[in-house]
Amino acid sequence: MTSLLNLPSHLKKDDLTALLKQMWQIRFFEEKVDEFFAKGMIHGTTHLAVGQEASAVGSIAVLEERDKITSTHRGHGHCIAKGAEVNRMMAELFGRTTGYCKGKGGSMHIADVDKGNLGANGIVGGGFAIATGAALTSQMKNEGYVVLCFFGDGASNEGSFHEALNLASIWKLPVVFICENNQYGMSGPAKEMMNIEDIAARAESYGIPGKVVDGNDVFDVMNGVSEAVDRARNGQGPSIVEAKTYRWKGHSKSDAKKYRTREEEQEWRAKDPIARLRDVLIQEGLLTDEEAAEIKAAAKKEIEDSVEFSKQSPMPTIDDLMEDIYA
Amino acid sequence: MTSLLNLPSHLKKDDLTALLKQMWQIRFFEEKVDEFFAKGMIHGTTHLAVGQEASAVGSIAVLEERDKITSTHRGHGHCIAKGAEVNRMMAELFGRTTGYCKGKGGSMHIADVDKGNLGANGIVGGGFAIATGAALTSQMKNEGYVVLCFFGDGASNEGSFHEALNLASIWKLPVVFICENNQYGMSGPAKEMMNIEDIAARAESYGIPGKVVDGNDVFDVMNGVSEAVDRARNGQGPSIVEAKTYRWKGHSKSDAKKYRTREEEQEWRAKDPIARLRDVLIQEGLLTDEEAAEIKAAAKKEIEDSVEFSKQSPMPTIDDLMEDIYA
Amino acid sequence: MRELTYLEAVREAMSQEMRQNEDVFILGEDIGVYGGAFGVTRGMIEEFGPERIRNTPISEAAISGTAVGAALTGMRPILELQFSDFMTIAMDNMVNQAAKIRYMYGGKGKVPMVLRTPAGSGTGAAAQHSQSLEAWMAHVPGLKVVQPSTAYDAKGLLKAAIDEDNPVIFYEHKLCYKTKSDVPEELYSIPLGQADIKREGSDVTIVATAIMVHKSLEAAVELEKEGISVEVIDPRTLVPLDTDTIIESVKKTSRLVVVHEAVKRGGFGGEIASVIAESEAFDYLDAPIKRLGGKAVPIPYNPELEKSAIPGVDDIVAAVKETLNHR
Amino acid sequence: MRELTYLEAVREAMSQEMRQNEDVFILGEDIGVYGGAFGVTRGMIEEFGPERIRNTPISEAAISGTAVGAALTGMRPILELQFSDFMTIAMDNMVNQAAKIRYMYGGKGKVPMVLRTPAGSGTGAAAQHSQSLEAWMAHVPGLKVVQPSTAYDAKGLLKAAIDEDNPVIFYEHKLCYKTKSDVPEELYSIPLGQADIKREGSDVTIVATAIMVHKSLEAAVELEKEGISVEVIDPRTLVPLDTDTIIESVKKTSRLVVVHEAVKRGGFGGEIASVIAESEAFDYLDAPIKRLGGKAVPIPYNPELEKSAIPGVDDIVAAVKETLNHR
Ligand SMILES: Cc1ncc(C[n+]2csc(CCOP(=O)(O)OP(=O)(O)O)c2C)c(N)n1
Ligand SMILES: Cc1ncc(C[n+]2csc(CCOP(=O)(O)OP(=O)(O)O)c2C)c(N)n1
Ligand SMILES: [Mg+2]
Ligand SMILES: [Mg+2]
Repeated sequence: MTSLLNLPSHLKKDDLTALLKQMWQIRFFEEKVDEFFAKGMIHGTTHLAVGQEASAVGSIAVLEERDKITSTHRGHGHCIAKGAEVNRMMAELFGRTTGYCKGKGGSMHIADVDKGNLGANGIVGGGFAIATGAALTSQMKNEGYVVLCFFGDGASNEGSFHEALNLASIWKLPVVFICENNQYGMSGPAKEMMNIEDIAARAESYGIPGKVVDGNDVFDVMNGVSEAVDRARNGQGPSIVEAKTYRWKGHSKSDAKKYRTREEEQEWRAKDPIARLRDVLIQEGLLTDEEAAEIKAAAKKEIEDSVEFSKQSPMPTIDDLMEDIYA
Repeated sequence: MTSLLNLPSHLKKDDLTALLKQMWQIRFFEEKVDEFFAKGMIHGTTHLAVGQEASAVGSIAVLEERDKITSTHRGHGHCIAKGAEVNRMMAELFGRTTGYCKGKGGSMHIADVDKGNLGANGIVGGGFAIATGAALTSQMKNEGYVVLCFFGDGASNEGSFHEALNLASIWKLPVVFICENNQYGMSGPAKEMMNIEDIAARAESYGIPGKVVDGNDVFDVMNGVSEAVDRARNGQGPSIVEAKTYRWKGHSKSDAKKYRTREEEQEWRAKDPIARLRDVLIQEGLLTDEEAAEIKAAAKKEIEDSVEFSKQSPMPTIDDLMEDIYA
Repeated sequence: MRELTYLEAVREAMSQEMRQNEDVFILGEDIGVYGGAFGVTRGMIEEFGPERIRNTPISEAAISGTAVGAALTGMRPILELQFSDFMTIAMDNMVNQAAKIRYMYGGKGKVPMVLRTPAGSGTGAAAQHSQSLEAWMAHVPGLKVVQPSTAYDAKGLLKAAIDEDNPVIFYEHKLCYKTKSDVPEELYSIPLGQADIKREGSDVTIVATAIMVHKSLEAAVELEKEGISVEVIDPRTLVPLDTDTIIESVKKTSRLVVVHEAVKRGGFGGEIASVIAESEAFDYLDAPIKRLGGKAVPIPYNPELEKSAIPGVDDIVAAVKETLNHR
Repeated sequence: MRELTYLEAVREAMSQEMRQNEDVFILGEDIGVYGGAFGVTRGMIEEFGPERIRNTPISEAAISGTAVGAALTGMRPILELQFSDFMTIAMDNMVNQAAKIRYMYGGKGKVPMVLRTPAGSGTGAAAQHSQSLEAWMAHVPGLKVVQPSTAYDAKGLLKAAIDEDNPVIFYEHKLCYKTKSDVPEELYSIPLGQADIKREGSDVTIVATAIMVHKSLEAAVELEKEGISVEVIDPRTLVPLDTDTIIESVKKTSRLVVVHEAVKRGGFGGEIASVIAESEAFDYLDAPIKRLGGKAVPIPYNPELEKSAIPGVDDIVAAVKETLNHR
């Protein structure tokens, strides 16, 4: 159960309900996407982070607007938390010109560079060095922003993890590496794919702090990440924050989930980060049942609207094919 | 000063003098090569390990014949220690058909696969995964051999280090990763290129042992490596052994050595691993001055003979160009 | 004869080979109970166990290098790379190690490994998961490059690839996986370097690879209706390339169209076209050689754009007509 | 006008640009006091300091990705890769990130970076340090590819490359470094996509790149003695390729020889030859297009073998004559 101790004291009611709303937006967005894929209404593939909403929302909640993120193949949550318009996200999945990438990128490449979302990435581990480079810009131009780099447990076994963290550490760059350890890669269990319990422990190889947080407790995530962000902003360099969490759904479109048990899935569903947040807020008297229901309904409505928006948006034409490659 | 405590008790006088002889062979081989490069008698480039002889000789001394090694661009020492014929090594540098690679490889690619030297490597970090694969063969075919993978301080910042060590650790492969930390890459000081003191500490990322030894003390190297080799042979998986040492010469052919001080060089020259071994043996009464001088002269003679051998060996012809590519 | 899908044919070749040769094993990401990203190895871990169907961490550099090291020491690994786009990460081991080891070592050592990997667009997976990069590998001496288009070819070529004592890159086109053909039950080998005339004809020669073989055959059926007789040649292996079969065909038809899905600029079509233009067939040509290939853009997500980025049946029909209309 | 070496011209372009644009900086291995593996950046750290001449760890994946991230957020990095052979390690960042980001993101974001790297054989550095791999990058939509052959071109093209808002791969041939030409003191730009006619002639067109431009000019002098007038065209940039200049020349001479050092099989010469064969120039051709390129072997160490692995002046002379003798 989320400890009340973890509830950051400076947060106002509005902030707290905003967190809850965001988490619901993410949940509804992804459930809608799941439905469309199942029905064959969306093309390609997608990776859902249902059950992991707290790590995305909690991490990004402690950022300033000017701060940046790099995301992963499982990036809808990061994207929404960084303030993306769900209309343009959904339109992208529908391959429309109103989508974030004008239909050219799809789920794995949504980005909003101007707003500081440097993009999802189809290459596992592809974000480590890009985030490091973005942090280098901040340092060299004295821009004061911090970069959050999201990555998975599986990604931490890519060489790019090692090289980028080492580089970021020696240059004391303002970047925080957020591991969303959802226990599995595509199917490979983290505990079989590395010989250590906590990915955060790898921080020692780079002489930087590494901290484990409860990835299903949005406040624990916020506390852990905000400490790391402060460090980064103060010129003390990078950190790893590892959020232990779980993805409820399969890895991508088709996944029989043979590599894990239904019991394990149930255990983690019981730790639903959204229910936990709502319950705490109600328990603390910061929210009533009715208010909660309203927020939820509003979130749901936005997602439904995004579907309408997408369906009414135009498809790109052949003329668009050769556009947008060179600046 | 080498501690007598470190002198492995099971070693006989012959073993000990063999170590000394090997170290001298390496030293003379490399000084000869240095001279030839300076005179423009050898083509291409080379990387000398003068001053680092103890880590090569000590590490390989604890191996059984069937064991294997992977080496680096700075590999003459490993090669000699693994029992290579200096004639064929020198002939390779002269680009002759009698060379280990028939003149096709040169200094950076000398190998003797059948004898368990899987080769030098021109790619920094190129040996990590190859060693891991060789260890996998040992495990899958139950061959009982162990693989030593030599690498430099600089190489430990390549992604291949991270990926291979992780893989070797989860599969508990019989491989020992030997870091010859000579304080610099080409020019980059290890202490600026990573945020930690000991590369051995990176072992924690993989849940394996990491140990630091005095790389200029052949016995300390032997003790550290033999423990790791035993572990590997017993199915307990890989380790890192980090030998702290120093290269006396520049990185390669032309190097003004602006990145370090002459004082530092002098400090390390005072720790000459060959003089240390000789002195200990004499001090222990295991060797007389005369015997030492004889061994040294014999080593020198072998190298001089190798030059004659090489000069008299034939050059490859154009007909050889297209040979040896496919098996 | 019994029909199999291309995917089943690949699996069957591996399974039959593994039953008779203990040295053959597979390594790759999620190839165990998950069955691999495309299901090719499904069921194999149940038969062969986790020692021979080795699930790896997400570490393309380590697993490719491990395959090289294992091959060099006596195993015959098959590496499954989840998407051929990730060759970028396995590149150093394939190009700078696997391809060169034997030559650099003067003809000693061999690297009998197969890297199997799905290539191509058509699944909506967008820019980082849809490339056709076989031209890169065909440019590298020391590698062999195979690109089967049918189930029958896939099985026979994979058997030959596994029997090869040299590194082979084996490209499986994703859209071919579900195509079917008659496939003998017993294991058989199709020699690398033998093109196959998929359809005989007299007016024009099409050389096509992978999925473009199927599209060219469709185009040939269309063109036949207009009385145009098309010969369709599938080289099946790019290295070695069976130039004789192509030259003979062009001498017969006097017209050549080369079609591949890979980006036209710098694609292997340029090699095929040039080899013919340089050959004795040049003087038989009645029209410029026509090349069709992908447009010079990353593969877009939107399904219509995606299709238009690569040659379609219509494009092939048009190209053939253009060639025939050249005065 | 003042003469500079090619190496000095590269350095001068960078220095002058850095004086006027704060966003430009260089990162790479040993580029500080060491001056880079070939001495190109020598003296620059003294002028620009370690913030803008950034010595990196040996981490090609991280440094290339960091350059991408920095470029995406407003800097204009120049990355020095010590040898172009190591592109294998930087490949994912260049191909799957730098080249694709803008397109995947639907035309948002840009990656203004230059990756400079020495290529080619002739230094005795053997198989892993002597390749010419520009064909790989020319095949990748989203990149631009530059290959200067003279000091004058190097300075002007590098200026243009730095000004580009897209990723540029800039190949410097090692044997060109010491070649000299007149170079204006002020900074000037040579537009990417403009071939240069290095010598006018009327009997045959040679299209040559990098060091082969020099060899072709030598061959032209030889051939002139026999009354053969050779036009030598240096495309200077492979992407974009100035096909117009080549087509015009071939229409004039009716004969074409394409020469590059890269391995002929799958080299960019196939593209050039095919583009011409497909063009209006086809009907003007009086002989098959002749391609010269490296033999299909890794570059060997022995200097005579090394030379014979790539086209020499004699080979060019012979190819021109063969073309002229075609009846
Ligand atoms: C370089 C690379 N290797 C493999 C893949 C295929 N792949 C996509 S997601 C994934 C699992 C990633 O695991 P993790 O980093 O834990 O993230 P999660 O999917 O659990 O969020 C794999 C193997 C890829 N996209 N890129
Ligand atoms: C992948 C790669 N990057 C860079 C180089 C160039 N290079 C050769 S040796 C070297 C320094 C290696 O340092 P370290 O690993 O400490 O070994 P040492 O030279 O000190 O023995 C460098 C940068 C290379 N050969 N391969
Ligand atoms: Mg995961
Ligand atoms: Mg070193």
